[in-house]
Amino acid sequence: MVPTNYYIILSAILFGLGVFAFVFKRNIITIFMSIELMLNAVNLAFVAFSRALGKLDGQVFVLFVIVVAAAEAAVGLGIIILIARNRQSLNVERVDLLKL
Amino acid sequence: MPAHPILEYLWIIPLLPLLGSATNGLFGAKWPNKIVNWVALGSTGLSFAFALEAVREFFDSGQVLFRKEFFTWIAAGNFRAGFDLQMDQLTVVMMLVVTGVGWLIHIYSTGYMAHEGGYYRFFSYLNLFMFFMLILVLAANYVLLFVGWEGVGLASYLLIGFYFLRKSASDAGKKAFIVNRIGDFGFMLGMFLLFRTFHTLDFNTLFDLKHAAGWQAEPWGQFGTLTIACLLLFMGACGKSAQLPLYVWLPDAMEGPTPVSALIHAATMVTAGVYVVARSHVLFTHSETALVVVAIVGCATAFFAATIGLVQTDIKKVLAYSTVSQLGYMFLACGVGAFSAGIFHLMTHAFFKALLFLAAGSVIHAMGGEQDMQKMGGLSKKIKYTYATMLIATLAITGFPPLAGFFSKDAILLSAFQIPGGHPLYIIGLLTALLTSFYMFRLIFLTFYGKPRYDERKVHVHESPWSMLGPLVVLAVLSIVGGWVAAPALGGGRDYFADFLAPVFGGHESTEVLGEAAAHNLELTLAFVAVSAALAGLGIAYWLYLSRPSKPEELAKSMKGVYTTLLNKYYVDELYAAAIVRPLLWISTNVFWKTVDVGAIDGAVNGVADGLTAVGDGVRHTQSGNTRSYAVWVVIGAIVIIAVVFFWTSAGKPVVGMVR
Amino acid sequence: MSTFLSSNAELIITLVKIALLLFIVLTVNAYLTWFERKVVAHMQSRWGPHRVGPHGLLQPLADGVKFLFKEDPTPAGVDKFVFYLAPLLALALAMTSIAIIPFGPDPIHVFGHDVYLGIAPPDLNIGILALFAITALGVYGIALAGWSSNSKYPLLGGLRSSAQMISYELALTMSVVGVLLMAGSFNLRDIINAQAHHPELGILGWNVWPQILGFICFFTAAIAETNRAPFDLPEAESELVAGFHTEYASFKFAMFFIAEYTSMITVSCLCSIMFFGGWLSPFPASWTFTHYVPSAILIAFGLWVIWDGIRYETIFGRIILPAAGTAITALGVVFILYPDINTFIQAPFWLVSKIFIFLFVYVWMRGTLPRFRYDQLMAFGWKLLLPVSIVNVVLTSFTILAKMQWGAK
Amino acid sequence: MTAPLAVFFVLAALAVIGAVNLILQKHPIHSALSLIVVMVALAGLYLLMGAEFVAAVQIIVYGGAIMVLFVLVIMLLNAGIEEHTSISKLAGVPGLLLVAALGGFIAATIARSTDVVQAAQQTGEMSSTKGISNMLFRDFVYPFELTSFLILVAIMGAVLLAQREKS
Repeated sequence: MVPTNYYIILSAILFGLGVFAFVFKRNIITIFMSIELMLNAVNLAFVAFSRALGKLDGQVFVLFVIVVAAAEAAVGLGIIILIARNRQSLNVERVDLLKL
Repeated sequence: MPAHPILEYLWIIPLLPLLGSATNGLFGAKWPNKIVNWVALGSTGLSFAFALEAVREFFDSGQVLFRKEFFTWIAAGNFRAGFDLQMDQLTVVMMLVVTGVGWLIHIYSTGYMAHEGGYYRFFSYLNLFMFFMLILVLAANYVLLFVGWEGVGLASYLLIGFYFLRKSASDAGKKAFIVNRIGDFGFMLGMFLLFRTFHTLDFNTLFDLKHAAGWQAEPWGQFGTLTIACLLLFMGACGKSAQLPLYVWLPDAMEGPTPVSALIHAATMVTAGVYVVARSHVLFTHSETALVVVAIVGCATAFFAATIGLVQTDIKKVLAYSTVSQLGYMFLACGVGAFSAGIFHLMTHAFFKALLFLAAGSVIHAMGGEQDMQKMGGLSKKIKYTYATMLIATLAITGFPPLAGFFSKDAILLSAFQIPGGHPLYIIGLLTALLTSFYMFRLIFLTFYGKPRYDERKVHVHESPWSMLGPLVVLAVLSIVGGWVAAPALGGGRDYFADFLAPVFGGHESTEVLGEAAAHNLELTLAFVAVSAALAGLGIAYWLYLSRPSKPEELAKSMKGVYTTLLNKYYVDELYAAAIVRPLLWISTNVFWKTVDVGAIDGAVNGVADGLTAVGDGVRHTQSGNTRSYAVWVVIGAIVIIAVVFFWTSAGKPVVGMVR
Repeated sequence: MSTFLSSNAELIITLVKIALLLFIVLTVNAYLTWFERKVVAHMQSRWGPHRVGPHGLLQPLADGVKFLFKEDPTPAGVDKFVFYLAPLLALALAMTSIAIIPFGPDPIHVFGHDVYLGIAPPDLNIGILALFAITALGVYGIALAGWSSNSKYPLLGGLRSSAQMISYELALTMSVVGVLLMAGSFNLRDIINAQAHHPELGILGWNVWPQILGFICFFTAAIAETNRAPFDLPEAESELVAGFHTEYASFKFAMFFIAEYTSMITVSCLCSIMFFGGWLSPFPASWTFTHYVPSAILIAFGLWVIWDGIRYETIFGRIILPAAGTAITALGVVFILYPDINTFIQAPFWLVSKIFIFLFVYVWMRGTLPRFRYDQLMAFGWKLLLPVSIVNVVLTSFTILAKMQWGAK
Repeated sequence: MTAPLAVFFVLAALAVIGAVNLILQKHPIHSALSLIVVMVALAGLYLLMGAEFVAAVQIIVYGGAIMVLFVLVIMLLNAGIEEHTSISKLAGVPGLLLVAALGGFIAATIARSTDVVQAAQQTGEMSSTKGISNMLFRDFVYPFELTSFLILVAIMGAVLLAQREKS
């Protein structure tokens, strides 16, 4: 029987790593992956709490998160493909048309 | 089916013209003139018919005050202003005058305006005026009356500026509107004062209060609540009825089409002031001062306007000043407490002054738009009907027996003579009568006699169509017989008109100071004096303008100062311009516009805008366009949220959220 | 020692089972290649392999040896790690998927332990889901192989295959849903037992009949999922040389090869389990004499092998074939003599025979059908299979609902 | 050191290593692979917690669909080694500090709330796909339908984005 807060700490660590990657990676695709990593960390926390509280809501919510992540991936990757087509670069720092 | 259907549904009488106005205003643009005619004449004629029926029912129900509250319009605290209409003898007179004369003038207009642009617009405005005027006369409380009051002001503004392409016309409209505002300001103050004092503005309750509240009649020189209220109301009346010092708008109002001048600026609207004074006679009779002021103002206006009228050459201007002076007569009557006489003169004046204007319109029509009398002359042969009717009207206004004007003016002069200390008023009134007859006959002689002073090859004088002459004839008949109801008074009999109005004015009429016989003799004498004065005026006019045509110029030269002064209307407009308009203009330009508006308001607005722009310039550097920087911003946001939700605790309990 | 055994019995048994299964599967794979070549050859009126050993029966051995001892070049500029990872991944996942399949209903008693046929615990109640999860991961092997080879053809092959597998996975999953609805469970054993509700029906009680649509969709999608003809575009020799494994040689290539055949076996297992009653006998339960069908078939086959062997041209064949024949016949006889063994082998026998039939169908299709064009493939998957399988789901659920409502207590 | 605990630590280590590797790797495909490792490890953890269905879905959807899409796109765009620019000043040292601060905050939060979680240590009936489906199709049916709508929109958006404008 693994204590719940082990899971929570693990998810926190994963989330922190995700944030780090989110900020410090340059490649759009990798950044997108880091977002997925954060989502996964949150999912882990959900399931852990769902077990701790003996309720299934957490798992159901995880399913929703997964669905949303799938939709997000579809659209996001489409956008990434467009960016790569138009800018010939996947480096976010090269995609700065919004600069003043 | 109630016993008195129209009385029960009194609102239908004002409603019909409103419907007509709406219909014409909304759809008339597309319609041919014929349909517009049908709508306008139909609505007004119907309302005239209903008015007659209402009057019949009123008599049928025994001439008791009929009052009905249809719905509550404003209810605030203990203040209630309802859509209440009432019907009494005074209302009967006014309503019949408005609807009847109004209808005739509508008919006339179909001929007069036939070739004008904006035909439907004209009739839409005219019907609108009818609606508001009927509201005014039928209203059972000051608030509703004020609605009609303002409404007719609006209609008059619209119609004076009917030819809005002419600058003079639109200016005249604005002038009328603004000058009226001054009066309305007083009127509203009066209403507020009344409500504050008596907590009601309903006529019957207000006028019954005098028993309950036990008003003290305020003697001369005492300025109590009533006096103030009366003076304020009278201020409004001055504005609407063109009395000193607010008469200046009426002569300019002649810029409007002639039927408008006839209906609004002669027959009905300008008499609203008189009507209001008469309606609130209860208040006035309780205030000596107010009555005196009314009398003096009326008298002064009458004489003053008459003098100006002597030298005017524009035919409509002459009539305009005569209107002002006749209104002065009416106020004089009210001032001396002879309200019935005032209303009587109001009615007869409505007949013959409307007739005069319409006839003048016919003349102008015949002359192809020429209004200057010096370019007319010798028209009597060419346009007989117009000439005949206009002559009748002139005789009526100058007060030759047995025409309408004779009786009404006689009654006024009599009551002016009778009140203590009224002789000066009487003298001036008499003098005014003389002047009146002089300038009226001057008008007649210049227009219809002597040699033509216009280019006959250019102008083809022609008689107007019957749609215009018909109303003239009808009005002529009325101007003749209009006064006979009061005729028996001369024969020592009764003044049926006064008796008819007695229920309204009750005991407030100035009571006879002399015995019956003496009064009779006095009446005859005064009548004789008045007629002789009129004759004198006629004589002078004949001597000056027919027998010795060169005389007027010499006269004008010999007393140039007076002449020019009169010609320039005593420089009143210039005086107002210098004393009021220019300073106001200067203040609004330099203080309100240049300083307050530009400096303060715009300054504030622009200042805010500039400040925000500056802030934006500063902040916009955070918009680096670099996604990674934005990512860092996201992180910062997350930190803030966590800090707030988890660590911002007060007394151990989290301020936001219910975590732990 | 014995204490160690008794304490970790479960673990040991599982390991043994894994080793056994690996051995069996690999052997079957090897002979599947031989079988395929033979069948296709005969379909094209050729001989197929017949040099190595009688009827070329030792050909697989030779191939294996060749794979092992060939040189294994690693092209320049490949991403080493991924290049080595890909085949491992493919093979591992394929093998793992087999582990989910149960091969028999009732356990054998070994040293007082119930040992079920099949590695996964019998109460694995997400069985089919787990299977799909593993097959879903299977795509990486091919995609990564294609990408890491740093070469055009493999890249195209990899792209194609990953796109194809993603597309057909949907149809695959949806087409199974009908069966799952009828069984009301993810557990493969439950699914089989659900088809045995009416023992008298026998073959008529299987899922094929109500789920015919689902079966067609599933089988088609499964073929595409395993990159087999007519959906073998990723390795289309004629277009892409050899697709994703162009750059692979020797044993890494062999891994892909084995993975492919293993997944073929897995799919055949799934088909027979989910639509053809798994290990259920096609005959009504009351016909007890059908218990002797397996031994009858074995004996017949053995006798034919003997008869064929004695007339074989090579000496080696004349010796080895009759021997094998007699062994098979003996096996059949043993089954007849020992009834309890006979009853036990019923289930595995039927399952295996069904799997064999499906493998034959695989080969048969490859022999006959031409390859799809890529756009045809995608259109077929998205516009035909997926809608049909969804319709199937809807129909099934409505029928079940109707049963719940009226009758069929 | 019971068996589950051991398994947990193995899987957790796997996940963390994968995450760290995601950051360290320069090539997106390696990052993707390490992310797949993380996801599989998480699926294992779900199994350990008895959430079989979620575990299966995790692998099928995340591992089998989403990450495949990622790999596919990386292959399609032939993404090379990540070039190491640092144009954004904010994402430099200050970013590092901020991320550290966020980590610290999260740690503090957990440190404050562990006792609560410890308190709720009773484990409910977890291994029930039936239960999940009941909730999904009874209590959460409207959100469920909404997600279907969301997916539809996502499909349309993806198609719209990916198609080359006809010229």
